[in-house]
Amino acid sequence: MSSEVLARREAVRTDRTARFERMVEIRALEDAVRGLFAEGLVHGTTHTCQGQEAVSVGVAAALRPTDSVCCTYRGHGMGMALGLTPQQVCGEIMGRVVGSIGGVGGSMHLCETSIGLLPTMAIVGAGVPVAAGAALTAQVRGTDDVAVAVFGDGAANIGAFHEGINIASIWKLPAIFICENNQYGEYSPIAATTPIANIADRAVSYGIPGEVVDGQDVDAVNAAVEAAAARARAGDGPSLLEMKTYRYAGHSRSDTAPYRPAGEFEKWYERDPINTFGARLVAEGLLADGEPEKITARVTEQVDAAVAEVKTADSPGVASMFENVLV
Amino acid sequence: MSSEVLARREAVRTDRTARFERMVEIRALEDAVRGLFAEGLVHGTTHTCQGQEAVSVGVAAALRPTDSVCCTYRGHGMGMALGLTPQQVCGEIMGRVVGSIGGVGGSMHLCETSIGLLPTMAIVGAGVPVAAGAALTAQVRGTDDVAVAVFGDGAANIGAFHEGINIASIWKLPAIFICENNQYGEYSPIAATTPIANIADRAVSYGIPGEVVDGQDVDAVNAAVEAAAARARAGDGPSLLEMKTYRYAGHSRSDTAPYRPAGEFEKWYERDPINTFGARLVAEGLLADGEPEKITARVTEQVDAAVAEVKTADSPGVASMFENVLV
Amino acid sequence: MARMRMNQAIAAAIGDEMRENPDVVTFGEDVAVAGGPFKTSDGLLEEFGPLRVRDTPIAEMGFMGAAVGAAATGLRPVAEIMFVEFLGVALDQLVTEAAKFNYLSGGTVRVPMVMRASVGAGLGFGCQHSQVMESWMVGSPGLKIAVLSGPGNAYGLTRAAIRDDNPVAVLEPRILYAVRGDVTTGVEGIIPLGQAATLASGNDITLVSCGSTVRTCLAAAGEADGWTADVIDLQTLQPWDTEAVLSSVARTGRLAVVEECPYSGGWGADIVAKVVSEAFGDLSAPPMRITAPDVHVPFGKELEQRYLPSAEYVTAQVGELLATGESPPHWWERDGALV
Amino acid sequence: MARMRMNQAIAAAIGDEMRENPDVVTFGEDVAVAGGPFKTSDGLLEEFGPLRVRDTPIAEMGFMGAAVGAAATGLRPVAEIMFVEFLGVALDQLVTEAAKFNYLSGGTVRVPMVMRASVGAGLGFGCQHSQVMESWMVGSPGLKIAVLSGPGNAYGLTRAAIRDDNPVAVLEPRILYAVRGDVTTGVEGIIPLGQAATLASGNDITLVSCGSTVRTCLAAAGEADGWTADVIDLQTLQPWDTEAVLSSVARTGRLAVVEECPYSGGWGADIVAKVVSEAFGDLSAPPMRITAPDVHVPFGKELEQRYLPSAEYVTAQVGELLATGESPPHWWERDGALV
Ligand SMILES: Cc1ncc(C[n+]2csc(CCOP(=O)(O)OP(=O)(O)O)c2C)c(N)n1
Ligand SMILES: Cc1ncc(C[n+]2csc(CCOP(=O)(O)OP(=O)(O)O)c2C)c(N)n1
Ligand SMILES: [Mg+2]
Ligand SMILES: [Mg+2]
Repeated sequence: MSSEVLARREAVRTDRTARFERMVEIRALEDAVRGLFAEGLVHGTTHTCQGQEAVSVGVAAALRPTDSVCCTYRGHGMGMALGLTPQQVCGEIMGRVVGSIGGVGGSMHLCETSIGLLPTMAIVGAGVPVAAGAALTAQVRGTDDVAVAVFGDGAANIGAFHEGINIASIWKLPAIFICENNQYGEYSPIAATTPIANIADRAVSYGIPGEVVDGQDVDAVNAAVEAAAARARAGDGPSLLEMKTYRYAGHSRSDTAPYRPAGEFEKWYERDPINTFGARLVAEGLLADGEPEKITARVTEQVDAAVAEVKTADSPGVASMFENVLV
Repeated sequence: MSSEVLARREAVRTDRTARFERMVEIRALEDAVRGLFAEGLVHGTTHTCQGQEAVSVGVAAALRPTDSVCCTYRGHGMGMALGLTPQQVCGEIMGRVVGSIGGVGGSMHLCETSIGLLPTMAIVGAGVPVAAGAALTAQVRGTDDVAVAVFGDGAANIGAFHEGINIASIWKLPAIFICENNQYGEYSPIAATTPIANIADRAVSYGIPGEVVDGQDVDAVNAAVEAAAARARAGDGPSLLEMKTYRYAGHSRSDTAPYRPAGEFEKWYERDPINTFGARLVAEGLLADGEPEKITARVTEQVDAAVAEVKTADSPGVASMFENVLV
Repeated sequence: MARMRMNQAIAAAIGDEMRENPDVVTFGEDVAVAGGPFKTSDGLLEEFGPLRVRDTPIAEMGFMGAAVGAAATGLRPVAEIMFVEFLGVALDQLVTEAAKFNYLSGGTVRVPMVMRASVGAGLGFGCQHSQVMESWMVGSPGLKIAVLSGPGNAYGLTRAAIRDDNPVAVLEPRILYAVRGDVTTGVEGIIPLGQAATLASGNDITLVSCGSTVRTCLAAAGEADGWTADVIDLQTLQPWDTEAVLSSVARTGRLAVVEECPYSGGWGADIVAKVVSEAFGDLSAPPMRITAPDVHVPFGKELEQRYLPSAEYVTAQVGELLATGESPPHWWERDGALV
Repeated sequence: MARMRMNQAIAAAIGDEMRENPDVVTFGEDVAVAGGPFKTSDGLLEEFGPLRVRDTPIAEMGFMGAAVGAAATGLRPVAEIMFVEFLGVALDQLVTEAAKFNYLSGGTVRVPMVMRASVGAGLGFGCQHSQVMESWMVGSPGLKIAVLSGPGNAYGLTRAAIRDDNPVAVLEPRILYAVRGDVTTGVEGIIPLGQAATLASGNDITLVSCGSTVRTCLAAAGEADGWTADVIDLQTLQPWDTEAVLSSVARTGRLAVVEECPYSGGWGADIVAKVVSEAFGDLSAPPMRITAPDVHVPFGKELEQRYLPSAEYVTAQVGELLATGESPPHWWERDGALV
């Protein structure tokens, strides 16, 4: 598994077509996951990221495998962008031993240290200071690794955001704070909870660069994260990047997003990150006409096969709950 | 006691000479308190506010008795500015029944609801959201009261600061957040913990006005708080005011402030809030030449007498620890 | 009397208090427009308006603090913590501020706030969203803690909590939100804090339960063969009804405390310690604790069910205690349990 | 062997670990330049430099989180919480992140961090700065908890905590920082976590203590007239040394747990509950808890001394238990106690 994961990690780093494929793969898996839940095949809850694929993949493309990433319960996309396989993600969601952490965590809990993915955290904001800590390791050891926290717009209102970024700034840590502004925290639109238009403006409070980025454009995301990473690796400290994006599905499995104004989804869908990037690759001549659709069909089939395979995988035994409690 | 406290409350609100006297009184009490500790006459610790008197008195002068104030362990000055008597403060510090809460709290814990002083909190930052809550009461009840949180520069780095101000902003609460920037959090100079020069700039994060105020000038403090209060009472939401001031003494009883650069204290002392205000009142003709000195002598004597009286007061009995645990 | 789900009973309780007292307000994440993530405040915004029913930012420290300040100045806020684990970012306001303000004001400031939180396992939320964490609150003087066990006491305890002049934590087993039951509404439905309910009577053992383990104990007692039990629902965990437990144990001579949480640090230890100190002579068998193991709440339906004490397990443990006169090993201590 | 104060022993332990392992770093508020508010890191900045010894902003959630992230990626951070109450703003990182990361990584991520915190009453810091709050941590699977009782074990337990691959909370009774004692330095001074120390041997009762109550119990046993006691210092509260306690009780037949914290929710209840379940037949008297009352820690020297269990009080309670065979009432339950 690990060599496959590393190869997938590398592909996204080096190949823009692979980035397109990965975005398609994420979308396909997330769609399949919502389907599994709808069918009642899975216990618990899930938080999918359709519409936000460009952020995950653009971030992953800009990072090295030795960099660390802290992300949230809405982590399937980020995990797969970094290299997790559909099996690992779906396996965890379905509670099977093939899951990323052996099926004892569920949808909110993925981890794969070989590609820098720290345990994903289900507590809003928690990853912000944790990423500062991972950056501290790089600074103390004198490596040029960076650490990244990916979190939502809603998380920008919690104390851990404030404390974690402030510490990273005062210690000039090689960290990048990436706010994935998908316009909603659960069922609340950002304007109901956040009194300013751009979370990037909060960088002022910490004396660090803050930038609004088009989160629907994987190239733009990639460029912004690369610049922030270069700055961090050079010892110039952290940055705050706000990726403007949109959550196509509801907050979690049970949410049909009735609170969304009519036409909002459609407006965002016009700039669907997969469609626009596919078109761009065609325009640039990197993909032939019609190839995006073919890739989509192929990748979706592969994902569906992976999901089918997971359905037949073993569940962890009783002993597993006693493992990894204390080292 | 209560009518005396209310009269003291009113004096500061209406009379600039009384403000001068109160600042002198605070200074005298704080000096006496450090003396009591040095003599070993008191249990525990204490945090005094010499040098910051203009902030306490300027704030109190701008507020009404029905407004609420949340402040910290460094609360003797704020308490007395609002109307607490030297006996109440010293009594609490010495653990006597004449203390503000009966002597069961100690130096960090004062309270007097008749003048709007909520329990002072010994947890850094805790008062920020609590003040938002007090402001919520005013908003829900439709009164035009305001709620004020007074906290230090160090508190501006803690999560409660961020969360509390953000909530106050999104709910447009009638709150005023007053950061008493005395240049240090315990033994750390602000630059060691805070990556920006002005905490007032953090107002940007919350879409509210932020203003730097000369905390050594009681008139300036008063004017700034009055403006913020007017705004709040008009329903226009909270403000963040940063009072630039200086802590003459160490952080707490045991701290001799060896970390202070040479000359720093002297530089600030040139603009001592009491001396400069005394001189201003003389210049304005409100006080006669030499009167500030006479007031200082008289008030200091009164404070010393109050302290002497407290020394003979009773300590609370064993039963007191069982009181007021549950209502 | 009305038949409703537990989440509806909670909304009804808050609504009835809001109707009677304009000082009652409620807020939390998605409490208003969405009617609560678990629909425990459904309809309140529509009836009482946005001044009294509010959505908050994701800022538990901020809005718990706001509850403290609001309560200290005269309102009666009901603040919702969506999953009790989130108190880990806000505990200070509840335990170190709210619970101490009365004391720290010489008795002049009351903090009549309610912190409601959903708790517990069984729904596949994973180990950061499935605990009860009452241990974070038990042992905090100045705080009361109520635990709901179904629609009936959900209504009665919630209203009592809102009326109480102390800060009260109300823990709501998430798995019971959808359970339907009969609810005595109105003032006569209010259940005083501090009183346990004895839900079944028997002779051989006292089963002490709370929250989600109440129905487990009732089912266990129902399935019992050859023994009968007093089943006590503590309802309030702090202060708990010592009298109800001691008088039952005086009669039955045996005690089993059934808890949802891990063995270490569980509230049941307090019950056992108190009973042995007060009623040692009455005991004909060692008091027993039936709990989850000292592990994280696992994901996966079977694992999670195994983790939680089941009715069958309670029946078996009690049976063994009665048969041997000794405390039986926990399931995970038995040979072959983990294979 | 060296004679030093407990705060010096802690600084020595951190320093020795830092010298041996470049991954060990330490930070907290005023830990570096000032050498720690209680001088528990004196000299470390000078020796190890600002990369490894740091002052933090006042941001417990932030720097505890930084400790989690640093530990998860290879460092061994030692983070200081100045007063344990401040964990109320940061508990999430310790209990819900650090303690669960190993599990949530399928065993691939270790979090070898130490959270040191000063705890306890006796110095007149008032009710928001004088508690022990071990209840916030006991019952958190994945976390170890050590409690210091003097310079000797301060050194040994601190080094063990830093070397442990799990997150470890080290609670340091503030009142003992200035106490001097003999310390075995070097690797042979390391005290394995999970092991109790039996500090006195006797026949009539087992006194279980931890942290500040260790010296209380030793003094009580020293003053005892007509009875002798095993005095056990648990040293590690989670996991605690069941074996040491059970084997002592098997011999003495009696148990008293002496705790600094309030009666409700105290760790002693766990000890009692375990002992009664495992050794009911060995007990010739009810296991007894000696604790503080369920109140806030009062200010004022006399009040605070009265609040804490004293050696004389322990002696008296044990004497009464032995004389009557019954658990005596707590001091605050006796007639006239409160006048
Ligand atoms: C401390 C905390 N509070 C509340 C929650 C419940 N919760 C889970 S996701 C979520 C919304 C988060 O919104 P945002 O940060 O925008 O991320 P998104 O879900 O949109 O990716 C909330 C409130 C939580 N997990 N942790
Ligand atoms: C949450 C929390 N962390 C740490 C402390 C310890 N502490 C007490 S005062 C203080 C310094 C606060 O600095 P600042 O906010 O500037 O206020 P000042 O003391 O200068 O008035 C610290 C760190 C505390 N009381 N609460
Ligand atoms: Mg969002
Ligand atoms: Mg300061």
